[in-house]
Amino acid sequence: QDVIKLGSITTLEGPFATGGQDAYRAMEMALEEVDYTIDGKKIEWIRESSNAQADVALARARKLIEQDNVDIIVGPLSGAEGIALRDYSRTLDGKTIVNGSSGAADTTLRDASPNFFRFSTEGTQWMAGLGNHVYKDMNVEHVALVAADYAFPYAQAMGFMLEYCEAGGAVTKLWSPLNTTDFGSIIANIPSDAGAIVLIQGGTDALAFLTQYAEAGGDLPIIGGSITADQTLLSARGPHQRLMEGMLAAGPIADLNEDPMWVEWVAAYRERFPDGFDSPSIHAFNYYTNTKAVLLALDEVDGDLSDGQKAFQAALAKVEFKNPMGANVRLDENRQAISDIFLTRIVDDGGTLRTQAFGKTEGVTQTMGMDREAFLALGAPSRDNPDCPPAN
Amino acid sequence: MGGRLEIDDLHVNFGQAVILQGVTLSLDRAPLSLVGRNGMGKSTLCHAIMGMVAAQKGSVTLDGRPLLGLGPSRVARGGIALVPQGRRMFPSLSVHEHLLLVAGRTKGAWTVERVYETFPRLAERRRNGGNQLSGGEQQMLAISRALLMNPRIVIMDEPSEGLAPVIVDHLIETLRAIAAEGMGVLLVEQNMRVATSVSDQVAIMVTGQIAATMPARDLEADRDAQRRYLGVSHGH
Amino acid sequence: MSLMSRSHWILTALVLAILVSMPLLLPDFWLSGILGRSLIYGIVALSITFLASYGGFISLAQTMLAGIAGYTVAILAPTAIPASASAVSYWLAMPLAVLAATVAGAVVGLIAIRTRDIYLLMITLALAVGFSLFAQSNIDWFNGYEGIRNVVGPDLFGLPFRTHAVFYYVSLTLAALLYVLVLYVVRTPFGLVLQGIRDNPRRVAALGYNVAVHRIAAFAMAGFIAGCGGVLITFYNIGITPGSIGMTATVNVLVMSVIGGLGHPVGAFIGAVIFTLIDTFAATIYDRDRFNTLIGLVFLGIVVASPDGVLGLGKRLTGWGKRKDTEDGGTPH
Amino acid sequence: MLDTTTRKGRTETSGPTAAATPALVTENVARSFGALKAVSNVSITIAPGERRAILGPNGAGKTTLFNTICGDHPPTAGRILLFGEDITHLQPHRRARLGIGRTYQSSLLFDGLSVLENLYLAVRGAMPGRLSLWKAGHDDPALAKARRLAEQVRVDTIAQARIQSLSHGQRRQVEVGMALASDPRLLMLDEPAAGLSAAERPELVKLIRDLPRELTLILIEHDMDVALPNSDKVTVMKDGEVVVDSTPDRIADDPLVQAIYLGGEH
Amino acid sequence: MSLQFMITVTLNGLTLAALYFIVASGFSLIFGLMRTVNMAHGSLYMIGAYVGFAVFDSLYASNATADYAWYVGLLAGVAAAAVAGVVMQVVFLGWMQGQELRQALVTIGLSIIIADQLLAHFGGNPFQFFAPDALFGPTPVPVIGRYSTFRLFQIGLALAVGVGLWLLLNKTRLGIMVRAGVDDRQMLAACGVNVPLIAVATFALGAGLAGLGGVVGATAQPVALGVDVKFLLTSLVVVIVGGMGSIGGTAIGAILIGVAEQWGQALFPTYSVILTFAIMVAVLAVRPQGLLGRTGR
Ligand SMILES: Nc1ncnc2c1ncn2[C@@H]1O[C@H](COP(=O)(O)OP(=O)(O)OP(=O)(O)O)[C@@H](O)[C@H]1O
Ligand SMILES: Nc1ncnc2c1ncn2[C@@H]1O[C@H](COP(=O)(O)OP(=O)(O)OP(=O)(O)O)[C@@H](O)[C@H]1O
Ligand SMILES: [Mg+2]
Ligand SMILES: [Mg+2]
Repeated sequence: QDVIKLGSITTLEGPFATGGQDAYRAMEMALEEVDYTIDGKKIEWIRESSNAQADVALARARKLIEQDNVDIIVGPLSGAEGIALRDYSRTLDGKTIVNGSSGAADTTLRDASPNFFRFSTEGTQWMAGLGNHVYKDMNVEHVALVAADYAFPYAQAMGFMLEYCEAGGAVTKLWSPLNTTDFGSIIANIPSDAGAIVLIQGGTDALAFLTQYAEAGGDLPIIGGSITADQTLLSARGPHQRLMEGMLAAGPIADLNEDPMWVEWVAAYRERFPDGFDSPSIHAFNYYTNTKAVLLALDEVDGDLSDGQKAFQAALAKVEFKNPMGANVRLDENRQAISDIFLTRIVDDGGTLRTQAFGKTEGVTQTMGMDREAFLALGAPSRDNPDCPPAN
Repeated sequence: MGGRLEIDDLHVNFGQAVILQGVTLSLDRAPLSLVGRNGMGKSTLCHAIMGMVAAQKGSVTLDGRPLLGLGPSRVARGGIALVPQGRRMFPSLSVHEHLLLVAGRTKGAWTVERVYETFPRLAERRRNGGNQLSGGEQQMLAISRALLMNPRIVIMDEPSEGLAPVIVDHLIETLRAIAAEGMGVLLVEQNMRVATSVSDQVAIMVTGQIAATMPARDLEADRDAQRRYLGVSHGH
Repeated sequence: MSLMSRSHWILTALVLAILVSMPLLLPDFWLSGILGRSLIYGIVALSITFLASYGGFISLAQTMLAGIAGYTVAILAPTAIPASASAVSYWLAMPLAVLAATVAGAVVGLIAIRTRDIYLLMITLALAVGFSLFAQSNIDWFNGYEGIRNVVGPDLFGLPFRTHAVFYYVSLTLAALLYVLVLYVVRTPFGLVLQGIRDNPRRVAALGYNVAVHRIAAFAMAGFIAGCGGVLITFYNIGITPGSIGMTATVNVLVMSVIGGLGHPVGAFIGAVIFTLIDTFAATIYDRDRFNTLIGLVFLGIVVASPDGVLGLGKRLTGWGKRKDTEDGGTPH
Repeated sequence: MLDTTTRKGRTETSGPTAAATPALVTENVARSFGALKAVSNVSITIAPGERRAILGPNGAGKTTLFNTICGDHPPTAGRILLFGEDITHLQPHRRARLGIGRTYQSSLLFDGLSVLENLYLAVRGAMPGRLSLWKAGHDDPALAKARRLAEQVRVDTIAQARIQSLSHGQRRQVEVGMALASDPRLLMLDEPAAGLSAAERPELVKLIRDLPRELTLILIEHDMDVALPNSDKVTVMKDGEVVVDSTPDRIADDPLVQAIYLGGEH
Repeated sequence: MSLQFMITVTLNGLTLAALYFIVASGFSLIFGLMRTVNMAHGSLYMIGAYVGFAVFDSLYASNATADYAWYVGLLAGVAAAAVAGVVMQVVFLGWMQGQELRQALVTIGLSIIIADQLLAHFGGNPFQFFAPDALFGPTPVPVIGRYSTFRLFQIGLALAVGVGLWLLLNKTRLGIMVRAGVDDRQMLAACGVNVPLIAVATFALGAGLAGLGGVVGATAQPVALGVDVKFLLTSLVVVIVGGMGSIGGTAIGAILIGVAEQWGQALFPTYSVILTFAIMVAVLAVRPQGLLGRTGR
């Protein structure tokens, strides 16, 4: 075998399409870096697109594995898809699936599959450090949590609240259905004594909330979830921008980061894709990181995928490297990344809004530094878990 | 007013079924009645003239102007109006709106007032919806709708169906009157009394062809012709 | 009033023979990823076709009914993640799932009992979207957005269900049985009454038939068919999520039945095959980023070219079967 | 008493059949559409086996009366008894099963089915086991009966044609066949001759005349040649009310009936 | 629960209803005349929003004080949607009139293509219009203090659209023709009416309303791919609840759905999305023709 077939799945349709496009840009960069070859073996890259639905991602993965005969899949982009592919990976022999950008905790936390790897951090991890910062540094004792009502925000809320509630804060939760565009009533429900808003919404939902909150004359400081402070929102134009300046968030990336690796990577991105984003998105970052890990492990085994990829998967499990943020990445026993998480602030950088790193939590594990048993005993994050409502 | 309607060698098929096979007929000043047994093709002829079904062959002209292929709205604007069989009301429109729809588009003897005078029952029901009328009321409205267009030629497909005897008498008078005013009348009828009272000439249709055209009085008297063309048995 | 003409029987037998021998001819992906997948979605499409062509009901709730069966089997499945307290054996879970879909079908029929035509289409669409949103919001039973995973299906003859040949033959057998069932039922008095309801419900009642009961029975039967498909689809997808029954999934199944042709039950399967092929390979044939445009164009092309799908197109081209009444101008009455 | 003309909706007790349960009784039946009283205060009693013609100008409420009896537009007031049983609140299909058969003034047929299938369904509707999943064999008695009906209403030559492709008159013929199919005890014909050609009318008259004697018939018809020879009694309605009850031979001479309905030439 | 809160939520519901009404009335109108269930109605909304924004953005970018930019964008959006609607009617729908299902499917096909092409041409970034200064910001309102000016403007616009449509449908011959065309197009033609022309005009009007909704909606809420489905569904629900082809019904449906959506979100957010569908199912089960719909023919 002298060709390595690498399949990939992302979302090029519907609301997530821009993220998916950016993910492929980053993958292209990673592959170009090695000139599509590992030890003289050509890498053939076969790209597929799903619509962010589990069934479709699964159908695409089946096609890649069974029809196109790929060796490795990098993907997918969204949470439910990730879980579906994890289950599928379990039914496969001698094939490997490496996450793209999906961030559901359960993909690796519970019922992990031996041939599913994730070198990107996930939703709960991304909030590391934020809870403490809000309570201790900002002195806010009561926040309103405005979040979309599904698994990913649950995980993020958990990441935030584990620290924040522990520190003594109180949280009023306001869940909104996914794809809410009119937040009038949610805004009316924000308690008057809240000191800040924690906004865990992505894409249009976040945009809608911010605009309507601005228009309603709201002025509480806003703490964003990791997808709230994303490039897709920062580069969108509209009245929401006034509120976004100064917004805090946490996550695996920041647009402005002094680490030379990052500076260099962003410059390369801009040069390679003049019509891409102003700064690579979180999806680009995640796809790049995961692809990078695949390439490193391939290199480690000299592109040898024989023997049911045993050597390759072992190499993959052991890979340790720095992602473009300059953060160290390694896997835990469930093949989930342990890496650094950054506190960020949105700043006006010469007319453009950007996130700037101002703090870092190193080596964040999927169990948030807790013992695995103890963490699992907390139960799966949900609407009601965890909980620390205001006293009255 | 009035006009010369010429139908020449008209053929209409529905798929494999041949419905009209060479109808030739002309209508000038005098009203003409068309009779025939059920399913012979009378309604199909009316629809073909109006452009509501496509003809495969032949021609229809009004004062020399070809009508085939124009489509119903241009045929109607060319001066032909149809009282369709089965009445075909607009359920969404009230009685009055049915009349407004067509009123005033062309100048002529028929106005909304005249309709209400002719059919007082419609005036009483002017706010009823098109399908909230009794069968006979619908028939009156269908007739009115056609007349209000002040056409040069009106084609009526069994207008007396469902009308009470008094109203039928009234219809006969009305038809005579409009014929006298100069409107051309092509009358498809099952009711021989109506056919013969309105027109002097009767055309008989048998399986998609005009089998004969004869004076109405002759047909009334000629039992043999009635049996032959219309299948009427006088046994009982 | 015969079930099928002689030539139809021969053709059907021939097609069946070819289908049965497919595992010898086709690579695995084609067997399960294309044909098998077409068959199971075709079964759901069949339930649409059955209601549409014989009852005149365009129901968009069929994907939801398949989903109800799917969720039932998933909730009861012994292997499911998250595991549920009520897990039973697959052999019990499957009939219960189909039963649930049948009952749900009857309930849909009951809710929509007085609606017709385009209203029926929309009330069923609303039910479907409403249910998928509910499944997405409900954590306790449906596990919300992430759905229930790892529903792998039972072992058959000692082989796991996902074995390509096992999956294929089970789907084929079930599809064939349901297909014959539909052909048979529409020729029974029950089927004729349905067609009567399509044309004129008021008269049906005047003849002494209980329109409501017949309608509900028809929806229940369609629910049964969709439920059978739903169980297989859930096994095929190794689980079920709200996306499996969302708007896109619903429209996709409708698209299958329509491009195949609503005039005859076989259209459901023809449409499913065409759809699956396009869905799988569009990205390969056409610019990956714009393959939705391609899918849209193909779909549009078929609907524009032929009102009754590929089936009608084929008939028209080969002159097979009778010509329908002229469409132009509408037939007068 | 029997033969005298009564005015304004007073019911009469019929002599010979007074002892038997009447086939149909309407007690002060009314039906309104909004403010419009399409039928008001109609009380009629029809004896078993009686043939009753209902006449009246257009919009008198005749069809509406039929609709109240068969349940399509249930009455807004009053009671309806069929062979002594109160059917006022029954659903249409239940009334049909009690032996009501009717035709519609504007044909209501199954356009997508053939003439024979239409008749077959009509026959089966009157039989038990309506919701049947057993396919009709060639020896199905219901099918044979449907064939006979097709002959009876003279549509046997087009028995296989779909209703869609029938002419207006042909539909009217099928319409009568549908009503006869269930062997109703009470048959209601709403202008059965409308749309029929001169050739078919005498056939219709004959068909009605040959109906089994025990069958009760109510007939709405504007063609006096069809209506009068086939009726024992005549009820005339106007503006939703019964205005005259009389017999066929006297009706033509009634000045009121002449004025409101028949016109001068009769 | 304070009075202020209740009024705010209700007002939110009404302003949302105003937007729904503008969009759904176009849908209802097209259905009303042509029995066409235009499943691409949401796409027309998007076309209005995207094209309008493209025009607005270029004007705005060149001159940030350009207050007229929004109005020009509005006109451009309406015109683009209307033109797209006319093209749809002339090229595809006109000649398959009367085949309701086929038309619905054609429009599904079109909506797939339109969504993908918009993505290709305008990219997938969400965006939102800036309302002109005259309409932006809060306005003093008794009891609740301040309320968004633009949202109040929406109500006014919806009223104007509603009254205009009502007059058009009920007081003009065009309206009579439109309604007659619903019942029997062939017979309407036989009355001498040029039905295709009326169909095109109605389609332009209905599509233009979708475009108007697109620009107004994109000023009130952000637009991204996927809003086509959202507004299509909302239009469907509104029109079904209110009764097809009835302007009054559409208004009632819009108010019911808009207010229910906001109250649902305020009281039980998790299941609020299902509320609208539940309302619809309940209405249809009891009144199959919708609240103000006519009974079927
Ligand atoms: N659904 C309805 N809504 C409102 N009014 C109606 C409705 N149906 C009938 N009407 C009115 O009720 C009256 C009686 O109608 P009906 O059909 O019973 O008359 P009819 O005696 O059968 O007349 P015809 O001989 O013309 O058939 C008519 O004036 C009609 O306009
Ligand atoms: N759509 C159609 N397809 C096939 N045949 C048709 C169709 N429409 C009508 N026909 C046939 O055409 C013939 C003529 O029909 P048409 O309606 O013109 O008859 P008619 O003379 O008006 O009869 P009637 O007096 O009963 O109204 C009939 O035999 C009918 O069966
Ligand atoms: Mg005729
Ligand atoms: Mg009547």
